Amino acid sequence: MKVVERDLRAIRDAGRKVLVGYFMGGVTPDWTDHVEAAILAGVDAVEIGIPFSDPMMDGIVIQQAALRALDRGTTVDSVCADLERLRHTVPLLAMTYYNVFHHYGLERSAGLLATSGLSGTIVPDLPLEEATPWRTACDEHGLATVFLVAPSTTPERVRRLAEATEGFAYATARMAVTGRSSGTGDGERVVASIRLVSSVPTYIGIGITTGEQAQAAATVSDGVIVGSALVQVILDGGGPRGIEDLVRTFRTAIDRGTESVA
Amino acid sequence: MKVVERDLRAIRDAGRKVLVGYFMGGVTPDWTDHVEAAILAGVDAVEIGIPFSDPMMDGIVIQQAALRALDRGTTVDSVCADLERLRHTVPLLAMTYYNVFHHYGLERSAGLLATSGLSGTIVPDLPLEEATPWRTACDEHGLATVFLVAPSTTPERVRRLAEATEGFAYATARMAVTGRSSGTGDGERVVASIRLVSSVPTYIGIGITTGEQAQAAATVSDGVIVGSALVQVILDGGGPRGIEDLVRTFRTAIDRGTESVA
Amino acid sequence: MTDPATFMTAPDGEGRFGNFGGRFVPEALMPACVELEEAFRSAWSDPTFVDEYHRVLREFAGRPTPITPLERLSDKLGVQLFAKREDLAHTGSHKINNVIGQTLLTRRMGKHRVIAETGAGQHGVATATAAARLGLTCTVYMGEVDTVRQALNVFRMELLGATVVPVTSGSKTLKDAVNEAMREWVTCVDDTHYCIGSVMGPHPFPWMVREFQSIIGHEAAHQMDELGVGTPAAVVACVGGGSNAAGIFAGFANTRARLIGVEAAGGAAVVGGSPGVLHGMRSLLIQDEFGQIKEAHSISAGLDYPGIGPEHAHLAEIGRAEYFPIGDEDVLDALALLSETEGIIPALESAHAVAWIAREAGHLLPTGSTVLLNLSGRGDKDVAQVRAMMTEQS
Amino acid sequence: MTDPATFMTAPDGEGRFGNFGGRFVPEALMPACVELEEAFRSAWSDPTFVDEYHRVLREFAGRPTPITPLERLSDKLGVQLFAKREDLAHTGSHKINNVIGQTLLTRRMGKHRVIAETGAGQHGVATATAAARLGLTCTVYMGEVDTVRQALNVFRMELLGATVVPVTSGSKTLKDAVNEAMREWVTCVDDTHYCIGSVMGPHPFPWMVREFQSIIGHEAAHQMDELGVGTPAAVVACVGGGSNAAGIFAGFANTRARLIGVEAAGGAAVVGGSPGVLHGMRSLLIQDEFGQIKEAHSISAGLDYPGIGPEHAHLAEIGRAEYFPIGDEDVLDALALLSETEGIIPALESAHAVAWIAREAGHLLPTGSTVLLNLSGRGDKDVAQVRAMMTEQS
Ligand SMILES: Cc1ncc(COP(=O)(O)O)c(C=O)c1O
Ligand SMILES: Cc1ncc(COP(=O)(O)O)c(C=O)c1O
Repeated sequence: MKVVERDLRAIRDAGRKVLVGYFMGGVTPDWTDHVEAAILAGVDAVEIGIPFSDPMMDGIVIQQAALRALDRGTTVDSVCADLERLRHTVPLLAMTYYNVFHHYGLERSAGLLATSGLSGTIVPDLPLEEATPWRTACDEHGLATVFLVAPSTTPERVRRLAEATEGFAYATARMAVTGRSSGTGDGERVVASIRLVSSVPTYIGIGITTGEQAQAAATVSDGVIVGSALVQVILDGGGPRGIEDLVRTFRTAIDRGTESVA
Repeated sequence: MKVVERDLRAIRDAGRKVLVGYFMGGVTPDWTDHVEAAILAGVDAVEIGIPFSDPMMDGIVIQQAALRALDRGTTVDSVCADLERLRHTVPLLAMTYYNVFHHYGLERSAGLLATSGLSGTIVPDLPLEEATPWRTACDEHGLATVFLVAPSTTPERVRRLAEATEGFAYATARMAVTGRSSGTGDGERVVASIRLVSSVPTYIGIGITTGEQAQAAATVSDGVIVGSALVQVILDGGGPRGIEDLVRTFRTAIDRGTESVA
Repeated sequence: MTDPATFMTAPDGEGRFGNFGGRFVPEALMPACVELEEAFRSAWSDPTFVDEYHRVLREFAGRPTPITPLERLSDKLGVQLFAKREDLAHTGSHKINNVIGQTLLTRRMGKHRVIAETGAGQHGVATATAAARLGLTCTVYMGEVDTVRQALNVFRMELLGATVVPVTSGSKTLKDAVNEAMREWVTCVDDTHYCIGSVMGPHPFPWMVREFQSIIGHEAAHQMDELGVGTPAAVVACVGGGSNAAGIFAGFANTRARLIGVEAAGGAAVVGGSPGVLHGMRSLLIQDEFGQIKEAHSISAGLDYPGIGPEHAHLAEIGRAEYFPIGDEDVLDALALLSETEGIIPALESAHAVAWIAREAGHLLPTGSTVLLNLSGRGDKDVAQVRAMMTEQS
Repeated sequence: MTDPATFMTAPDGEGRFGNFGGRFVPEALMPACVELEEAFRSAWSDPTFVDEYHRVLREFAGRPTPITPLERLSDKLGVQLFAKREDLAHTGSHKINNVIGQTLLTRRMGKHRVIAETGAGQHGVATATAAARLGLTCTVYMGEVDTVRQALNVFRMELLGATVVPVTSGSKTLKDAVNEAMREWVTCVDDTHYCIGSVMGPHPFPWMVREFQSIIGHEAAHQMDELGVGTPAAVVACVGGGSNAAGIFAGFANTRARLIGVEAAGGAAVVGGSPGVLHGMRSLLIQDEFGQIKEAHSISAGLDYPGIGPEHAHLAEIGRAEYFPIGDEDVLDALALLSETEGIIPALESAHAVAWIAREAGHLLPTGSTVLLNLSGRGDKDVAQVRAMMTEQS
């Protein structure tokens, strides 16, 4: 079990729901300030997006952020370099599409990510069946590889994915790309299917845009992942302050949910 | 032998070359004045065009005249009515396309033409093989039917055409529609081919636009037919005076030719 | 009606189909018409020629074209509908059948140049195509108005190496292009063949073009048998000059099939015309009370002809074929109907036949009866026009 | 080179052709890809399905398409040139073969809707066509830039009953249309099949599309035998995603014929690309030094794709097929050449293959050798563009 998963399990064991925030690396010159603000406001882990030209799993918000970051000349190297100035206390996971690592070199990518303080990766177009080379590289550098489980995933695949995923299992709430529709959708069902076969922490993502949704999702899972809602604030020029406010809303909502259950 | 042919043969017998002028009926309100001017200036016979929408054998000049005449509402009836006011001493021949008579009725057309003082017809899209009904109608009313002989006509057809034609044989100087090119072209050869088999008066037409050409053509035939050159004067607004001048040029030219030969 | 075995045979010695046809051309063209008739008779009875004609149709033009059972439209209309797919022939319509025959004949006659008239450009493109294949020089006469409306087809012909001459006389449209081509033919008849685009003009054209198009009907009759359907109750084709109709009728003339020609209402020579003489033939024409030829007006340029082939006039007169007009307004609907139910966008011309079938299914076409539609061409050439008209409507 | 009998077989269990292929899709789509693979395997070994596929190709799409000996061009170039005439297939290109297969499969899977991506609109029109024939709902994703450039094709699809969705993300062209179609597929994968337009995408698409297109090669091999020519020395096809090339190569992979793929110079994934992962597959892609996908740029929209099907990447790697780029400047000349010597206006895509043959006749193609050109589509769709470019040039 990799470090990140031990940490995340520990949070669950402490009875606290996990809030994961997504940020696009390089989208603004001061993008790491947003990440810091989010950490300050209470996220438990951060996904760091590395922009890709063809983000097949992302809706319009993250697409725009990627485009903006690319226009600014953002690369794996630049994101990792920026991370040097980020003071962080929570796990960071790189999120991008496989071609970015494939092109940079798997071994080289994993090494760079690890030395830059990242502890895992999420690659939405890299399904289990194709993941072996990347997992091997990640293993070598202690990086966790997170897998997604979808509402359409068959029980037999849920078992294999739950077994393979490291850090947590990413339960996608709906059959949609990021930032498309909102609500907790099939999240509960997906989480249940994972819990049936594994004890890995399981967070609901895709479509969580309001505190209420986050609260509802957290109630039936170990945590929630918020992406487009945060990125939208940045695209709208909200700044670290805007991020702080929004993260606090989510934090409060899921904590309240826990209390009410407890 | 119909009257018109007897008259035309008589001219030849008198050693004089025939000048035939073409005029489009109805092209201007005073179109018969042009015809009178031409007669005054020395034409021996006149072709009276009855306008048709699709003049397949005519070039741009006569097409334009036809269009103008049609726009003025010209019909078989109106042309014949106009002819009532024409004082004339020379044979008049109607020239048009077959559909005009076909539609008006063959019998009815021939009757009207005859009572309007015409003595023959030239229908360029009515070849010998198709002409029997029209010739029958014409015969009934004493109208001559003139046939054309082309440079492409085979000797065997020349024989049949020369036999069938009445009034004169129309020897086309070139493989072209009216008003296209100028010069005497193959006229001499066509005339020779007709003379080989018949004594019918033979005139060269199609492409005679200058006095010199007329003179050359008349030298090798019994006369010339001038069409587009005259019609052009009218389209240009030349008036009866312009026609008189031009006809005189042709007249002089072909008479001079005769003298020089004589 | 006479014995069915006697329909659509060769015309008589004067090139007449009953009271229609003949050869009303200037004397200058008579020898060429006679020569052409002889050349065609000789070629058409020469297995070498006929084999090559069939080989080129097969290897170059994509024949046989299939018959498509129109299953969804059949369900919708309550008749059993089949389409003969001339839209799949090279250049997009049946026009190619004729020009392949005529260009091969041109070469056989030792001529090295063809001229042609065209309206919207379909026949012009087909002629330029067949000429390019044989290396013949090609000049196409096209009304000036049409060269502007159909600038892309002008360019297509030019790409194919043809020269396009805008015709500025008369109404500057198809019938004037025919006049002009005839006028030009007079000047170059020695080395040039006039490749007429439909079953019209002086003898032997109406007969020859029908023969070259009858491949449609012969194939179709055979294919309907192969499909196990046999002779359809009705064979329906649009009629401009009438070549695609004549082509498919030829395969069914001596059967019990009803033969239906669909004319554009604005150019309906059978329903709205009267006998007359134009472009070398006696036929039915739209003309005014003085015998002046009227311009045809139709949504589809290919049906914008004020006459009809003489054999059709004859088939109408003796009652062997029936002709009906369809108005522009029904044509767009029919085009959309076939497109969305069958995945075939028909030419506006062919859409006339579709429109008639859609209207008469359950009426003149009894429910359950089998109907063979001649889909004479594809609609790609018309899409811009249809789009403009539909946008206007809505 | 390994034993010739082993080329172009099915991919391995992971959907790989050597080092290329695979299935790089979001987890949400994995079950659909697996289901599709199973459905395809089952259908493709079911004679009822295969028979219907062949029947529809024959009765609806106009197959077999002929092989045309290009006699005049052969004389000019000094090679013996034959063209497989996919331009004569319904909708004007080989694209119809694939969509007929996929729509029949859609129905067999009990789905009633298809989505598709399209660049210039050829695959979109083909999909809309096949969907209309079966009464399937159809949505086509098309880059916004392309919807403007190809407004007529948008209208064509709409006529066929399809909905066209302009894609405003990324470069707003073909590759973004693929992304968007994938994104949409995620949301409706239950009742909707994604009808991919070339031998690309995640397994089983590259294999399935190749199988549906291999009719081209199988027909061609048979026809070349029938013509008495036998196996040509070279088989030449243009390559965008690579479906027409894969289709014709499939008939000759296990012969001595050289297999030549011609790419647009501005989108040459084999010559100018490197291995990468995009649109569900590992293949050769044009990308920058950071693995960002570049936009392809070609005169022909159908070759404007920054990748190539994985099987081609494999064939290139093992040397069984060779790939060459052709620049835009040579394409117009080739289009004009084929038009005026043979009476066939090729699609700009296909003109790339013509251009390569014209350039290499007497060089890479020895004088006198037999060459089979896959004429993947007709040029009608391109005439307006070609006209504008030629006018500009002169
Ligand atoms: C597709 C199509 N159908 C029909 C016609 C009408 O000609 P015809 O009546 O000679 O078949 C044309 C003429 O251009 C055409 O293009
Ligand atoms: C005529 C034609 N040829 C070729 C192509 C390229 O596709 P592929 O490489 O899949 O055959 C296209 C794509 O639109 C096309 O329309």
